[in-house]
Amino acid sequence: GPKGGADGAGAADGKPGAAGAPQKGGTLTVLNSEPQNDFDPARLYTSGGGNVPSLVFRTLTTRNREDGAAGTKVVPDLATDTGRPNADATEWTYTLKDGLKYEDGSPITTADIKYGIERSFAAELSGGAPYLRDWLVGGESYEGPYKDGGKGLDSIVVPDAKTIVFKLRKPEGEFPFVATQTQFAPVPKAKDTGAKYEEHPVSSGPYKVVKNENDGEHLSLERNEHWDEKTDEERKAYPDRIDVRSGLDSAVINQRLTTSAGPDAAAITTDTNLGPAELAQIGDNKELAGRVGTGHFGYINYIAFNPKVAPFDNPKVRQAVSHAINRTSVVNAAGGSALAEPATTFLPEREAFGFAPYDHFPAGRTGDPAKAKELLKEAGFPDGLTVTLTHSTAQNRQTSPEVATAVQQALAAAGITVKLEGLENNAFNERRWDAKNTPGFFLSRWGADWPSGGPFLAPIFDGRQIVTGGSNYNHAQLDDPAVNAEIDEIAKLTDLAAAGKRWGALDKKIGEQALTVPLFHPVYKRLVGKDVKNVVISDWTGVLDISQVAVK
Amino acid sequence: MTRFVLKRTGGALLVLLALSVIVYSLFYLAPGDPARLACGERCNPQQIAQVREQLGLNESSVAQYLHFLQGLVAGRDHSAGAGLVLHCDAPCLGLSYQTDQQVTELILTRLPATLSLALGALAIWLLVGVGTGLLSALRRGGITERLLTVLTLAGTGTPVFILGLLLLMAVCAYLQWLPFPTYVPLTEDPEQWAWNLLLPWLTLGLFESAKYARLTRSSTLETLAEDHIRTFRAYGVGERALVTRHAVRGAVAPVIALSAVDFGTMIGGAVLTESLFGIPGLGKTLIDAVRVVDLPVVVGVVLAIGTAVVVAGAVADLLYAAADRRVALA
Amino acid sequence: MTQTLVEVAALTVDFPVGGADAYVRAVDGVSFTLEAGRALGIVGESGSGKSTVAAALLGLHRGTGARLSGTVRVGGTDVAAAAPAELRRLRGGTAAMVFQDPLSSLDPYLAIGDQIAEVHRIHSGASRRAARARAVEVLDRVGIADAVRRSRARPHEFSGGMRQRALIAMALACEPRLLIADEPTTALDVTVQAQILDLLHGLREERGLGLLLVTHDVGVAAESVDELLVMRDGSAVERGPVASVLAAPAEPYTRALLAAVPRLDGPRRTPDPAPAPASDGTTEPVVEAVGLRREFGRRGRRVAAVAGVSLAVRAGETLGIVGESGSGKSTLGRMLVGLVEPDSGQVRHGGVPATGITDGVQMVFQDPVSSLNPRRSIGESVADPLRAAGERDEAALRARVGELLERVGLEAGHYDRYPHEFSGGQRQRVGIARALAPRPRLIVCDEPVSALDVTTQAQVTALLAELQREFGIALVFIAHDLAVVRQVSDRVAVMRAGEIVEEGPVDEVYDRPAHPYTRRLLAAVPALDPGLAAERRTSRQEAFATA
Amino acid sequence: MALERSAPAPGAVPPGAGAGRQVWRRLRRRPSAVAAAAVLALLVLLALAAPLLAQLTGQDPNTYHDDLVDSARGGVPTGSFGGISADHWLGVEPGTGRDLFTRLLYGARVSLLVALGAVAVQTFVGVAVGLAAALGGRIAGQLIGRFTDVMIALPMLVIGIALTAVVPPDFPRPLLLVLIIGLLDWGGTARMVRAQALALRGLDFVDAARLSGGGGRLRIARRELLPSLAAPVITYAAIKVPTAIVAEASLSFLGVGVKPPTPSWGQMLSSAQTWFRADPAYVLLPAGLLFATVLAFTVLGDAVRTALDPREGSRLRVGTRKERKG
Ligand SMILES: Nc1ncnc2c1ncn2[C@@H]1O[C@H](COP(=O)(O)OP(=O)(O)OP(=O)(O)O)[C@@H](O)[C@H]1O
Ligand SMILES: Nc1ncnc2c1ncn2[C@@H]1O[C@H](COP(=O)(O)OP(=O)(O)OP(=O)(O)O)[C@@H](O)[C@H]1O
Ligand SMILES: [Mg+2]
Ligand SMILES: [Mg+2]
Repeated sequence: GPKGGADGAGAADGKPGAAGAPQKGGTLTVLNSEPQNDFDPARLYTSGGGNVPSLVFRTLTTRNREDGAAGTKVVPDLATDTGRPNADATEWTYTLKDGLKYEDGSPITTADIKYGIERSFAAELSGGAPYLRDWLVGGESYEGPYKDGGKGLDSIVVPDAKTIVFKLRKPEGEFPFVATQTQFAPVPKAKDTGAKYEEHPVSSGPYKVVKNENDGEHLSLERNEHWDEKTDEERKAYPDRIDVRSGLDSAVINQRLTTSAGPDAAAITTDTNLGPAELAQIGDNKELAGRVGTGHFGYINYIAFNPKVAPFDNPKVRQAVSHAINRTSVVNAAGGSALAEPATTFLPEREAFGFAPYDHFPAGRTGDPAKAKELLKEAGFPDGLTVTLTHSTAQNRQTSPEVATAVQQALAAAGITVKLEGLENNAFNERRWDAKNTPGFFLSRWGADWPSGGPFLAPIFDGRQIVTGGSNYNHAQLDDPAVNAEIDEIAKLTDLAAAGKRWGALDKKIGEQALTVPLFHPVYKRLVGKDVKNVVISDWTGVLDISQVAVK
Repeated sequence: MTRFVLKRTGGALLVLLALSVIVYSLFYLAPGDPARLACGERCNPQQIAQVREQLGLNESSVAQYLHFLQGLVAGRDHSAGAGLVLHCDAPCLGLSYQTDQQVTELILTRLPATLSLALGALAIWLLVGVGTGLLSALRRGGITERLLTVLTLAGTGTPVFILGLLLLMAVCAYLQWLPFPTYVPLTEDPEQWAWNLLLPWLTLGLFESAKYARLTRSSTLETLAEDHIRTFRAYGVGERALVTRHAVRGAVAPVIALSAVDFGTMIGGAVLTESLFGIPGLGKTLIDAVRVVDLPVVVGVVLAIGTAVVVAGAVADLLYAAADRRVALA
Repeated sequence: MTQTLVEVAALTVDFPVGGADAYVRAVDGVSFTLEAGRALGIVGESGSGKSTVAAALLGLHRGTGARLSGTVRVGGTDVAAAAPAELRRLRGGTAAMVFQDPLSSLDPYLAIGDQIAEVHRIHSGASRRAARARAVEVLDRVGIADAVRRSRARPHEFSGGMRQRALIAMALACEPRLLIADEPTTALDVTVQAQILDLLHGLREERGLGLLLVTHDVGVAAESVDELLVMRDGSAVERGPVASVLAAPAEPYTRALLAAVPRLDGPRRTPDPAPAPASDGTTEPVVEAVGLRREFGRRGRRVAAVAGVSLAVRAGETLGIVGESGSGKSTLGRMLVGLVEPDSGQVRHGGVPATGITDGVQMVFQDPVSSLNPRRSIGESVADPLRAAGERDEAALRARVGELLERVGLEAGHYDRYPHEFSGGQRQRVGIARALAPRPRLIVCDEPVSALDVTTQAQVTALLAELQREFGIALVFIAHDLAVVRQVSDRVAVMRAGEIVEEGPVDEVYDRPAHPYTRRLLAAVPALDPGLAAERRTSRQEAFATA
Repeated sequence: MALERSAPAPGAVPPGAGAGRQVWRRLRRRPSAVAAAAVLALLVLLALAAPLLAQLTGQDPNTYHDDLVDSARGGVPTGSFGGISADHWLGVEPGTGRDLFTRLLYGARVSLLVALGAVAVQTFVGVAVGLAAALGGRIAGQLIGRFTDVMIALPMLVIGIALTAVVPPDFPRPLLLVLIIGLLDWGGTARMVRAQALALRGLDFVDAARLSGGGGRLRIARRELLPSLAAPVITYAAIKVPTAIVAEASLSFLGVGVKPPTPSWGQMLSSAQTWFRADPAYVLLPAGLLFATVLAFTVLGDAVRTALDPREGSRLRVGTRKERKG
């Protein structure tokens, strides 16, 4: 079942990190491996507003900044509520709170939000999530404010400076989730410098950028004096300054956090997990274990089949593979039970996603080769068969050689000889996203853009999302009218709990076809410096929430 | 000298041209669609098409290359949105597909870090490598030499990522003699610059020094067998002076030649060290760019490396000619 | 009062060669003594062990694997037993050595002045500046013009003779009590040789410097030493005061040695009855040089090594080229064979303008050490031209190489030996064998016999003459030894500062020198008679004093 | 003549075979060289006999042992010293529990093959190009020099990635690795050889060879220069072995390397790098083997270098310790 955000034993209240009430002040150091190359709200592809960016950009809605499952809720940010839909959820209306200001003291208006969304359509500022383009009326052909001759996008209506209305092509009950994305951050048109905007984006959040060196490699943030904490219930903003250093090796980041010497005592990382070796090293060290937080993110690693390729056109073969899989080996390859939870369902085991348990092709802990052999015989392969498993060579412990060899080993016991085809990561992605040329049997993964079953199941199983010439995620190219219809029906629901139930049922139903073999859901372990307090890790992103931590 | 410079400049242009052509052609072989990578994972086909157009990837490969050359000579304009047209002055290497940064600018901001690293490492391997090489030539056959052999080989035999990590662990985590290195530009604080680069320098320098130690030793022994050494021995010149004053000069040629090569490749190749110590250098930039098929950055960095290789080669030739006057500058 | 400076008793030296326990006996039971301020000359043919004895005095065989027996005492120090520090004091401090191979005996990377200064400082503890000053002083003393500037030059910028003078200067810089000179003037032209010998003589008188002079040139020995030791095959054949040994040699070997010494007044090469096939006089010369010019050095400091030389040599003819060190003889020779490209002018072979290396042209190099690849056996080096000519049959090749080796006075069995196992003279003979191998039309011999003892010298010159007759080879014979040139040449050209100052048939030039420089050269040739030598020396000194 | 008495009788050394035999004899006389050769021979033997030895231990390099690792602690091997047991002589790999002993043996096959092959290619190309640059005349020298510059400046990574798309999947991977590492990383050797050859070129014996060789530059290179270049080239090659092994590892990450589950030392080393505190044995084993290989190569290289020098035995030993001790 869902777990809380913390399992540390060190702190008195059970939360990871230092004990004691959090206080304002001090400098928080962030040690990251990836630099913040994109710092333009239009270009960021984030789940729920990102981490460092969410300190600078406020959006219409935002994620609830709480530990664990509570963190999967959408809450208002700039808006007074999470949005008011019309009857069929094709129109969403938001009203801004009072007293909202930019870092220069000027007021935030809904026109700025509209402009911010519009510029995210510009080819010069590509990179953001696809939803607005797909959902907004006219979005598919809009090319952004630099080419529209000042007309703007008609489906975003701004009746006054406080109100904004979005008109959608079809019902979208989960629009409030999308409104958390940075494209919904206000951008004052007068300050827009196009591609250069990211050098100094105008802050609407508690911090402003005072230094951005080497394209986001070294960022210095200081308090935005015009941010009013009364308008923002989510961001705590305890530290006075935030110093982001990136481009670091992940082993070094974890080592620095472990050592916690000097400024590293007040340091966190927002993009680096503990690896298996580091977990093994922490071992019985109580002090260190007390500084480790655990996070979950809606993510599935699975084996994908392309039923157009023999022998995977035979459901029995796919079922045989499902029965043969040894999830213990796979989990170990992914870093062990602390870093991966074995999965038999496509949806993660979180309520927000609508999780419904099932195990259609039970493999037990270590696989059921006997059952697999039996199915193979039925399928016409009494002497076993030889197949090729395509995987990437990226060192990600997800689609990587480690996992592939674990699969290879398990299937060998069932008489399936697996030849490995390791591709460089780009080549791998091109292959698996190419609808015309998808391999028959490969490792894949999927993460949801917000905690719900929709962004999980729709891209993978909706027949209308099969794309040729673009990125196709419906690997099995399933185009089942019943599934398509059910997806549309659920999308109309604005009652997320009710929607969740139906997503779970849909998952279970699709699972019967054995189009995928769910392998595991990753778990994230995050280490913080020894002076860091108030560590919050929500199940939305699984990442430590930078807006909550204190260093005093 | 002027002739030499002119000739080398001509040669350098040739090298750079060849490099850019090679990288451009390889790029067409490499997997990965830059437009898709720049656009983001979930771009739809129309968006990708827009980005492709924006990046100029619709043109034929030859046209793209010619544009690149045009940019080098005359500069180029790029639309940056918001009615803004960015002018990229010659020599313009284009804009990064991924970050829209001017590549020339990008290289200029990354170069100091890389140079800092490479120069320090050079100093260390010359000092440690040539030093131990000489010492072991002097003590040949003795226990000191065997010890030095094993020590320097341990440096080479340990992959640089393990050597660096071990140093970090020992010095920063375990002994806590130094804070974990963070790159500080020389212009900002020379003292901090040096302290923070100390470990990276040691890592790279020690890794390379075994090569130089062996090379120095063998060339020194070679020279020790020559007749002029006999002259000085017959005048009572001690063994140490024979090695350090006379025999070492025989080792100069290969050491200089190799240092030039290593220094040149280090400009683009010290990736592991750079990422281990978080040095914002060219090597890391290149690797990242290659991974996302960011062609302008790849070409730019490769050209920067090429320039470094050519310059280092020319300097080596000059040094070498100065050290051994029998060699004329070609 | 005299004091024994060197005491050698029953010295025997064996060198290891190749196999496990194979040794070559280079010196076999040699004994002698040398008093302070006296001079002893060791003469003998090439390979007789002279250099080995000289090296033993400084303990240079220690640690090389050579086996020594007998005792060697120098300045009271037992060389075999001395501690390293003591040995270092002895080397250079008590006894200084001038080596046989001038070209390879200096550090190619360091300025000459610095090398001398370094050695001086070790023994005097002088300051850097003082040592440099001393270096310039001694360079000046051995006759290097413009010593201040030249002291900054590196060895390759010096001619062979200048390097040898620099080596002597180095020895002088330490003010040793004993000077061991191994063929110190071999590479020098006669005028400088005379200067050096006078210098050595002066030093001896002035400071009671003991001198051990190793030479194959009996004439040089006659001028400079009090006593003579004749060696052969590693043993001492005869020993006695120089005058008596020269005037009345007791041993037949000594007599033979003396008879072979070329003399200015000795017999001349008989002109060929018919200069081979080309008697009709219409044939082109084998080699012809027209207005050859070659400069060295970078801008500003350019030196014209050869400044407009024209000459021609016909088949079967020998052109001797004499001139002082640095006059451009080697450079000219190299241009004739195509190893050095002229800046202007033209070389023609058989009337055809030649660029680069042409077939049928060979050279014997001045420096026997660097002209042989230390990593290859000498047989292989000699076989090269044969292989290039297409000979594939190993046995035939070996046979032919063996023949050639024997022809130059070596043995066929030396095929697999390496250069370092040979004495200087032996190496030079290998070089001659290599040049002869392809039966060339022209051989340029750059000081081919200056490293050889007189008997071998006679053999080699005779051999060259014989081959020349046999094949009609044209020879260019570069030498500083006027007597040798006279013996072998049909015509002679006298070079000075890159130009030919006088050219003509041998008799004419030697008997009626037209140019004052030629006259000066002839006057500097050492005489075999010590009495006459002393006379000439005083006359030279007087001439110097009055000048 | 003087030598007749004590010179070795002509014919004692068979014609033509003299040099090779002498080198071999000299080599055999050095205990360190013999030891190094023995270590290398042993490694090669172990690599060749890997299947046999695997049978002997009853282990397979690819079989997973999930019961031997602690899944909750990142997959660290249970038991001390990386899980050493009677079955697993050197313990098991973290995460998978695969037998380390057999993996190291099988890894040796790939690593030694690739490293030696690549270094051989590098040395061959480097020497050829270096000599050509030194002897080929001005213009050729310039061109070759610039070509070398181009090759040095081309990052192996860029080529590696491009190749992943071009090379057919069934092209033998070790050969591919040998070619990539060998053909891209010869710049150092070439530059060094050129520098040395230029210095040698000025010596009289090269001039003499030019006069007698009929102008054949190849012959001069081979006969006159190569023997003197052997020393630095051999020294350098010995030291390039670990670089090649590590290069193999980094190429494997790009998908150009050997295919998993085939082990190689390079791969083992790089996946082991984070483990050296939690499971030191995992790092130390491949690192130790690599080190032993490098050490053996270097010692042997040194020995060959001196044995190749005909002057050794007399001049090289001048003034060694013996002399200092008097
Ligand atoms: N290192 C060595 N190894 C083997 N044999 C040697 C070595 N040095 C000298 N010899 C041999 O010892 C003998 C004496 O050599 P040495 O150099 O003393 O002769 P030399 O009288 O000085 O001759 P030259 O007048 O030609 O210089 C020669 O036969 C030579 O081949
Ligand atoms: N490679 C060179 N570089 C610079 N100067 C040179 C070079 N070769 C010769 N010279 C200079 O040219 C002049 C003539 O030298 P060369 O060797 O031809 O004289 P030589 O007559 O053969 O003298 P010796 O009898 O001493 O051998 C000398 O001043 C010498 O310093
Ligand atoms: Mg001698
Ligand atoms: Mg000369």
